Amino acid sequence: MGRERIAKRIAKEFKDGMVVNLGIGIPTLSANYIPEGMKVILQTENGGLMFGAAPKRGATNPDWTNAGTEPITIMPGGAVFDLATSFSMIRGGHIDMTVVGALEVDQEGSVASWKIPGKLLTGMGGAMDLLYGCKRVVIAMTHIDKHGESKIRHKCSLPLTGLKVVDTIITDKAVFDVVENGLKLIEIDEDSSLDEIIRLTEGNIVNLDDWKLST
Amino acid sequence: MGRERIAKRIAKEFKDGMVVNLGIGIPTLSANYIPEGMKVILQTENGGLMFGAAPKRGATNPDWTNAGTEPITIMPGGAVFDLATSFSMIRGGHIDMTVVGALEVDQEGSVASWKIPGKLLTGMGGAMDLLYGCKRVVIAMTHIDKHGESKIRHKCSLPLTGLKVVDTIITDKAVFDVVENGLKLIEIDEDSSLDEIIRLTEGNIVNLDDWKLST
Amino acid sequence: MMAIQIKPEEAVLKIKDHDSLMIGGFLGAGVPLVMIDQIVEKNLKDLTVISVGAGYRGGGVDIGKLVLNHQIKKYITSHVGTDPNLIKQIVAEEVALDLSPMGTFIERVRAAGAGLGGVVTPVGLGTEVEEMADKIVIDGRDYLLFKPIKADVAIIKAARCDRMGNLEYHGIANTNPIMATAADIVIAEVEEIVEVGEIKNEAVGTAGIFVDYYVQGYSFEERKAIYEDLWIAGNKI
Amino acid sequence: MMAIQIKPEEAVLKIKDHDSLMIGGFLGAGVPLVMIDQIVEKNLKDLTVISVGAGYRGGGVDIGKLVLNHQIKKYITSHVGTDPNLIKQIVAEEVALDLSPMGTFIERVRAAGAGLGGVVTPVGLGTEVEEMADKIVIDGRDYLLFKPIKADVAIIKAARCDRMGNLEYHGIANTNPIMATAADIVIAEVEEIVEVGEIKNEAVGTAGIFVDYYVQGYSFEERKAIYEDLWIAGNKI
Repeated sequence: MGRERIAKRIAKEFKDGMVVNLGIGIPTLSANYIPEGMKVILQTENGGLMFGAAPKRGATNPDWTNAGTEPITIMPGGAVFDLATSFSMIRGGHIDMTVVGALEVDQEGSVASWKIPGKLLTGMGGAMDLLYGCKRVVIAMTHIDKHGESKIRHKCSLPLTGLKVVDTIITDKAVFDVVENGLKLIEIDEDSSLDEIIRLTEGNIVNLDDWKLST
Repeated sequence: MGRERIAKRIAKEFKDGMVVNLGIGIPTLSANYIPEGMKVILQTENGGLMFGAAPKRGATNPDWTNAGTEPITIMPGGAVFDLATSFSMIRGGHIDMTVVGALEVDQEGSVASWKIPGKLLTGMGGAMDLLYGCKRVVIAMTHIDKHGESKIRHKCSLPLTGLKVVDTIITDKAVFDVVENGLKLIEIDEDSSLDEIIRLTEGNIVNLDDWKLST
Repeated sequence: MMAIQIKPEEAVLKIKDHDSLMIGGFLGAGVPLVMIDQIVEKNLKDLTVISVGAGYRGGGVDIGKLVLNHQIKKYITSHVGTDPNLIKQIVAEEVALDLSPMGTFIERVRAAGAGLGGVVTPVGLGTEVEEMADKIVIDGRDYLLFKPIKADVAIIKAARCDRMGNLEYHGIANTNPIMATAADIVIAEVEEIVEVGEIKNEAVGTAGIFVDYYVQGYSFEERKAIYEDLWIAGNKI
Repeated sequence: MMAIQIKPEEAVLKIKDHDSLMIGGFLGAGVPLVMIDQIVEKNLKDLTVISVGAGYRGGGVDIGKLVLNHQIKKYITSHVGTDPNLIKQIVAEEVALDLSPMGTFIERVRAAGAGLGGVVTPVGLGTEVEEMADKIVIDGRDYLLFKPIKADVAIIKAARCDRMGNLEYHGIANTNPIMATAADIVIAEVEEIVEVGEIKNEAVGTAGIFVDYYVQGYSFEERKAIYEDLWIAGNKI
């Protein structure tokens, strides 16, 4: 399954000293692949900076949790704060990168992740703030849905979480940057091929010339 | 001079547990007359609650100052906070009473205190926030100016600090409440008289029947 | 007036049927557990609950108890995904839902407490959120204008409280300090009540002037046990 | 990027002529004294200074030195009453003045740092302040709409700083934590630099991610001596 593969690929986006907010699911997994010696400052939108690995039983702290109300640790040099401060940090452009999942992304960089009319009703939570406010938005998701359809669309069909906000798309098969008139292919997974990417990507790929094979 | 007299009279407005912001000058003096055993929580708009008497030389703290950058002490049970928090407290209606000086007040409860065109140019500072946000606004000032003119006017002639915001006016000669159509005389100082008050008050006094002599 | 200590069963009497009720915490974390249990026991009805999200994942815990007991008529929030029971009631139109993005939600609560007339934010432009707000233009750029959110009563959770009602938070304080400013009556549930002076001036997260009543809640060790049980049950630790 | 320690004389090179410069503090208190002296020495020109008020009463101290040295072309503030020299330059139209009420001023700075599009406040309605803002109506009530205030550089003052740039404030932090969020480059002047972990998570007033550079300022004892001298000279103690 591609979860670990996507998580590993996300980790290649990290740079030393970067402040990053990771969405739940695959993006959070990527924290396990932060390169040794690199300091990535993880923000959790409920109000913490510099959180680390989950604690063991008996060593948890009910006041140290992530946005999924799972137990976390906060490392030396970390900070805790209230929710207004946290979202000021997010909306004000003080987070270098967010990596979040999505139901669909389109070639204009719009993303749908919070609602399927008549089916999925959860509320947008902090997703819209993250997509709008973070300096760089990376979408991490499987390339196709369970019906085999491309999740990278000409135009999102579901209600948007953010309009024209995405910088980079990382899937289990490829990596794209959202550029002027569509998508620029950056990387193809070693188990995939250019043919497959073209076949499984509905959105317009405007630059097919600069990609490399990921390892 | 009436400064101490006004300050003493202001102190009669204090109630146990009240949160009060005192303007510089005479209002601040009134803190010396808080009745024994009564707990009045003083707020300073630069960011403190529960400040106490000025410290002695050698015992000052450069991080404990009032809005006039004078040294203060902060008592047990006090709190310090940033300026946005302080003015949220003020504007949000969390201060029970403010007592401030003025150049003019009028019978509608408007007050002028921050600007004399061509003469006094300081900026409004926190005065407008205090007048707007505090639950009760008390103006403390001398009854007449140095030319012998009433500072309690039909209508303020100077640029306003607040429009229709005043509840009570305390001078060296009398106390008024601002009511529906003008001023209600509450108290006359023992060294003054009804005749003098009527003569020295330009603003409309609509209720002359309920006053008492202050002691 | 000075904050006073009362028992949880007295504090709950400050809340009435049909009240708007802010509940501090974040999807189950940092929530006033004892006060919520009191509200269930008292069987208060038709509450408008204002909370950044629903209760702990799966439902039936903390705020989820109010859901199971059908005490909520309206939910003002940014996220209900953690409580399937609440979602069912929303779909059945038993509970009305009023959504805004999380950062906007908390800023609206702050605005109410801070005497501001609204929140001007770009978040949600180009999405359905536009229908939840007015659009205004500043310097040629679009923004959404949201109204403040205030409540009749707020129940919040802090670590420690002194006899003047000053609150100290430990760890992530989440919505609690903001909600403390935005309700007519504020009830703080704390782990420990200490004498005045024991909380450092700098450590006061909510000044006592915001707090009307404080109640003794679970101790830190008791809360730790409660959450460890939840986390063990959910395979989180 | 991680905050780094540099010398004050290096830090001042981050500020250029014509820059907008936020200066933390409050009418002389809690001000970055060493950085201000550096700006005087470097003789930077045509600065737009953004500060909640002028310098210490009487002028010539802290920000007042920039005034005496004619380095300011515009002053964005809520109060200049403490510095007669600044008032003279304003009257002579050497310095442009941009006023807003104090609570509005700091909320405008916060809005810039928090990604909000404006500040909606009732303060100043019915006064000349109406001319400084747009008027908007929400639910039939008038409000004033002010724009955010941001800066090229902010110089702020905190008590302690760790090697990640996390700042701890002691006593009244005033404008410093807010200004730390609202400038492209943030330089923090501190009394003491400590190792990571020495500042408790809860005591971090400004997270290191907001700070670009930190410099060693006066120690607490040195500051205390400076302010006691001012207070003795002014008959305050």
